[in-house]
Amino acid sequence: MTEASAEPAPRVADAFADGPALIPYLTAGDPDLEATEEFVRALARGGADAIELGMPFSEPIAEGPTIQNAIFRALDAGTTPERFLDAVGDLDVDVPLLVMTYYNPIYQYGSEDGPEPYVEAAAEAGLSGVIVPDLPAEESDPLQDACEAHGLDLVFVVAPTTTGDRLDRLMARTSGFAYVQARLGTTGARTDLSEATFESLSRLDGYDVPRAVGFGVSEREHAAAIVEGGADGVVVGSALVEMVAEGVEADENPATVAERLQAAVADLKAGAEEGATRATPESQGN
Amino acid sequence: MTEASAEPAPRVADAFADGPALIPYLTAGDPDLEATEEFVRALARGGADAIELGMPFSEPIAEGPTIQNAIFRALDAGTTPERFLDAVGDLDVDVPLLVMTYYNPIYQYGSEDGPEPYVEAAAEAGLSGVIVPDLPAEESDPLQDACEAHGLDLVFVVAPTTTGDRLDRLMARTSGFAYVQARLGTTGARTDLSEATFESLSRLDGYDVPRAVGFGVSEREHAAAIVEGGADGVVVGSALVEMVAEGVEADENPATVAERLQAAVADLKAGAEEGATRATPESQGN
Amino acid sequence: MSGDARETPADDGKFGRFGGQYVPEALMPAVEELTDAYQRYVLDNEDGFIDEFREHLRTFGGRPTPLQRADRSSERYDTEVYLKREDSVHGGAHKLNNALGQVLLAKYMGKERVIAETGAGQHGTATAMAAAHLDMPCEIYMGRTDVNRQRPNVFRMRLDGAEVNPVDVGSGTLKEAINETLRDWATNVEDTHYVIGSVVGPHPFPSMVRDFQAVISEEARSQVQEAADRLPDAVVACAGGGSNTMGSFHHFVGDEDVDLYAVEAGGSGLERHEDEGVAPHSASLSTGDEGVLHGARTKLLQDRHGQILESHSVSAGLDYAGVGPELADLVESGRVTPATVGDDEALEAFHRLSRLEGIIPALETSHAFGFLEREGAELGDLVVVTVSGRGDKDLETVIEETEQRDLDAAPDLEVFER
Amino acid sequence: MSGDARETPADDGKFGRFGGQYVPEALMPAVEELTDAYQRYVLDNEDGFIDEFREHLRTFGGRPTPLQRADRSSERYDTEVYLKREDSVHGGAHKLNNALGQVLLAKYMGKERVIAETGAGQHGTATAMAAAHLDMPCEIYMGRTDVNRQRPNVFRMRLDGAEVNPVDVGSGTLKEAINETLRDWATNVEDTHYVIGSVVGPHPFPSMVRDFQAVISEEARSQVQEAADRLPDAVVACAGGGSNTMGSFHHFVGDEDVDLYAVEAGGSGLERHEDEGVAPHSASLSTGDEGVLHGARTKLLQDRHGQILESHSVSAGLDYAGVGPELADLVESGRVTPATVGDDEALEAFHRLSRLEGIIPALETSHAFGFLEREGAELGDLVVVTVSGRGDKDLETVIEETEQRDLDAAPDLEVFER
Ligand SMILES: Cc1ncc(COP(=O)(O)O)c(C=O)c1O
Ligand SMILES: Cc1ncc(COP(=O)(O)O)c(C=O)c1O
Repeated sequence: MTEASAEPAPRVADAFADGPALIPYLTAGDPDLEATEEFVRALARGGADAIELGMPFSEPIAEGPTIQNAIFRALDAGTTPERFLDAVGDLDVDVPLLVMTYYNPIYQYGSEDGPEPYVEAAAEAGLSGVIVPDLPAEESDPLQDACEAHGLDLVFVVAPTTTGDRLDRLMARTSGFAYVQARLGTTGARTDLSEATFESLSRLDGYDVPRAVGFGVSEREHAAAIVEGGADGVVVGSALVEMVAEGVEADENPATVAERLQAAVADLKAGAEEGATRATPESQGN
Repeated sequence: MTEASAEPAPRVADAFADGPALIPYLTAGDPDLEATEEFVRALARGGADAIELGMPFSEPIAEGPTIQNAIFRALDAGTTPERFLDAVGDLDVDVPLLVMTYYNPIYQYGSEDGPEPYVEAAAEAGLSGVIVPDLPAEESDPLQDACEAHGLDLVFVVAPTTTGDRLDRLMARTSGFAYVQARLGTTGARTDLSEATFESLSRLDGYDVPRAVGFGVSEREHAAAIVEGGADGVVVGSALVEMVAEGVEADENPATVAERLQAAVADLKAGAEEGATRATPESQGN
Repeated sequence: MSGDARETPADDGKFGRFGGQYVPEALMPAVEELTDAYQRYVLDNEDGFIDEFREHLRTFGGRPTPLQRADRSSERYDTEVYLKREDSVHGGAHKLNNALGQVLLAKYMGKERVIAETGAGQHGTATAMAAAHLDMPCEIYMGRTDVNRQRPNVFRMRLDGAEVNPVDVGSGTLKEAINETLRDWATNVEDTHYVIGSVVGPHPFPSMVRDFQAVISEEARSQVQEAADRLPDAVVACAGGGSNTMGSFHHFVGDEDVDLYAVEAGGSGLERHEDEGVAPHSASLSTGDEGVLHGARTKLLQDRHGQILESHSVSAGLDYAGVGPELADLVESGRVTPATVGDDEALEAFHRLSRLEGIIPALETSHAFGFLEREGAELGDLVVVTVSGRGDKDLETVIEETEQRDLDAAPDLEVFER
Repeated sequence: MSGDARETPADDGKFGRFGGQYVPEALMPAVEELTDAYQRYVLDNEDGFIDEFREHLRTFGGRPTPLQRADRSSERYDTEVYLKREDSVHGGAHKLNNALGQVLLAKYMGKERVIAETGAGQHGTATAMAAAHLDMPCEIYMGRTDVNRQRPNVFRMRLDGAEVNPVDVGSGTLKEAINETLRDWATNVEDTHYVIGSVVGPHPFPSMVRDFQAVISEEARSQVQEAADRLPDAVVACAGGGSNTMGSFHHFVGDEDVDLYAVEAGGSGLERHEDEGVAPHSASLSTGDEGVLHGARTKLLQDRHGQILESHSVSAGLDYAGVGPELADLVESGRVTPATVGDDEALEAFHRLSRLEGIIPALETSHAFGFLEREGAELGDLVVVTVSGRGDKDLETVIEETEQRDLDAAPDLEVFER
């Protein structure tokens, strides 16, 4: 399972192969790309089933304050799309990596306009999927074509406001998994779970696509409850980014922060698995 | 000619009886009414033929800065119309005294509206004439009636802009003398004489009323030139008020200031007489 | 088509006992010349003066101004409230109506220069704007105290190319500025027109300024008939010198069923402090007595010796010890009802109108709305209130004054505190 | 009666290559709902929406605004110059046209709350006024830097009852305020309408805001025909996001002989400093390249990685890194000619117009007049320039900026120095 560097990247769906997937998010380049590489390895060691890497964009409209600040740190550290992809290329983890970014940096990449050059480079660097929160299905044909051409998954977000026909269309389009937005609003760790989460999950019951819930998940018990509620995976972002921020604040060694990240992921993963166990007897009991 | 207190006040026209009249102006109550009394006696000693006393009003629209400031000092010292008239009553100079003030304090004086009560009190105090710069002939019937009833002269100002029919009407109305405004604008010492002065004087040639020129006269030579130009008298205000102001500024004894005022008046008077001498041979030479 | 109530005033400019021409002789030929010009150009429309005036009002001034139903106020007071929106005139107040008229008249008269006094700066800016528009050199006199506390308006005048002459005597406010402007006029009367800022001063100013401002009631009267198919029960307007009131009332004076309310500044109380020469209000109609000031016989704030008192109001534009003679007469005859609204009530009304209607009124205007708050439906079923100006000029004053008080209607201003 | 140039934009909100709906999925149902409401109420006048909108524009907003012949400018430039006077709209700028339309639409849609971003505070105050007038709760997002330097506008919003939420991230200016408003919208999309301030953002905003602002050219086109019996040779308007330009141009787009000039802020120079993430100008039409920002594909100021640059202009209202997609397309197709005017020229024009015409323009507007000064009679025999707003809001900025320069047209400001 090591020596992955020259092998083709794993598919995103692999993350959901053995039970519930724990998908951590970190902003790449926060506080610098070297640290990010170290953190990513730690996330993998902690049991992450896939990893989302935020490629920083100056106008992060879908993010709450925690990730906004991480993005500004990453930009200050000189994190460009080229350097980001270089760093991804250096990584040798064996779980699928997804890039989460906004449409403009994808569109601008390379010498010609349009998403194709970026997707090609992303595939070369070993990325398995792309998530673009400001790109709704309606505007996504060019990116989707490029992803298909280069074998990447394009993951769409399903919002609490996504219903009816829209939902059908989105679920038909998303590949890898459906990113289920736990609540309205922006990213950011919350201490409670919203009712909307479970409503969204149940709305998605009939579709044959893995469902990973994100936006606000921060605690082991959240992960458990979400998986128990029917999710196939859990995305955890701000809670982990917050740990990085604390490390930056305290001027800690990246290795120290990496250890904490690893432990946190392990804990969340354990939560997800608990949720799965809780769900199974019940569903068997039905 | 002394012991004037109980005698009837002299008429304003008396001032012009023996050659050119020198008519100084001071603001009453500047810096207080006692000083004013002392100053007035000095003006008389210096050879004044009549004296104008400004009764202070808060809105002195016809005055330049020097007399405005004198008026504000007088008001600050508590100079009311009652106190002003009391002080006039205490004076025992034998030249005619004229009050120069604005219409509102005259109008408000006493228990009923209208100028009558003031004029009555002014006559009792020994004043001989009244000058009201903001009361044109058109609005002056009530005041004129009161003045006639109480034996006071009502002196009108003739401006450089007063011509034609207006001039005829004004010259018919004015009594005592015509106050010839030397130039457009407000009171205030000037170092030159304006052409307008001589034009105004020649406009007034045909009328059988003494003509005293004021507004801006400050030097002996002005007085001479004005009289030479045909005037029957000269009014000097700001130049003398300025001396009072300097005394106030330097915290001088009123007696010291009075001496200077006396000397100044004597000098100006000499100028007026020179002007008369210069004028006579020429007119005789014709 | 009635409403053209009063006849042209008598030639001598007397309104009952009030009015007249109490000016230095040097100015008499000028006021006579002006009276003549007023008759020819303004009353007789000679050389199409009035047509040109109206065209400038329309294209430069932005007239007609709306008559707007104030929905939320109507609800609050349970009566139909209509706003006559003079705040939308160019420059932000009704003042331009008069300034445009007079500067244009000065041109017709062949004058080469206009001068004006200003207190808060509203009339000064209006005159400066009109003078720039009509290419006429312009100087404004303004008390030093006012120059210092009304910086934005001083700047606006300078921008429009006017000279601003600070007046350093006395308390350095409006009264001193008027005195100084009269002195300039007396000095330069031959080529200069004095653009007086309200329905005050010697005849023909009170009549002429009223005629220039009467466009307010001319429009309002036909607009209210169009909107509501009836005349109002009451017209309410704030009064400083009285140009806003006279403008708002003129075409309603003949409509006897329309009540007219002139709201003066009650300041911090209606008393007088004669010893200090101060009245902490500007209620000359309600509390003043007859006297002569700035060219006319009218109602004044004065002490028993006839000295003029320093007046006070939180709104600089109402802060004047006199009032127009025609308004004094209309009050005397009972046709107009005077009322006073104090600083506190005016500030509450400022905040209330801003919040309820999205219209930030001038502090002057706020007095009219303080009166509306007090009387409400007592005023009848349909009330027209003139919004004489917008409040942008007053923001700093309102912040300061609001901080010193505990006002119900004021918003929390804490966002400013960082 | 022509001039109704362009057809209704395609349903997908594309203008050539520009436009679209680049928003988070959570907002897609809202923009779809809004697209539907736009079609029904705005385009089809369902429930008399347009009638009610026009009535509010008239009685609350003070429309129609004048088209004024600028006599002294006409002389100076030896061409007929007409001014479309949006500075006379309630609140002092064209911004209210759009704010009123959107807040009213929010009511028709049953929304319970409106939010808006603001930079200089003009759109924020316009929205706050419209919201107060229509009794709709309102919150405004504004960068902390802007809050601190635009106190009067912050105060005006608070007075009109709006909440003002300072945004502390980034440079604390317009871009951050928009981001934060989008976040609020994504959180509260079900009961909240986002009143966007220009012809930017996802479809239907660019079309809808243009339609609300098109009243400018609708009026101007018939006014110029009435006044001069012909169409203009050129229409000139300043462009930030582009609502003033699109409003001023819309009804002339079909008149092929009428040249249309969109004047952008040239700031202190047209270069880019990618290393610092800064462009010292806001000339996205003239120098930007295609990209996606704030919901639409358009022309942007960005570095080669697609990061948005901090733009700059002495006028806060033009200081934006993007521009409306329809305007980008009209420039692309050659129908609209872009131009840039720098800070210095704009300041000169500010002073010149104030002095020549007695109209103190907004600094944004001054850019259009800087262009007029440069081109003059080259523009043809009859030029319409839109005065998009008044300059009262800019006085402090102008004093500061003028002191730092040696401007020919500026008055001596020495009266301030005591
Ligand atoms: C907005 C406004 N309203 C009212 C006034 C009061 O003046 P007048 O009574 O002459 O209308 C002023 C004076 O500056 C003003 O600016
Ligand atoms: C007066 C004025 N003009 C122009 C603009 C530029 O915006 P837009 O291009 O959307 O009209 C603004 C923006 O605040 C403004 O206030």
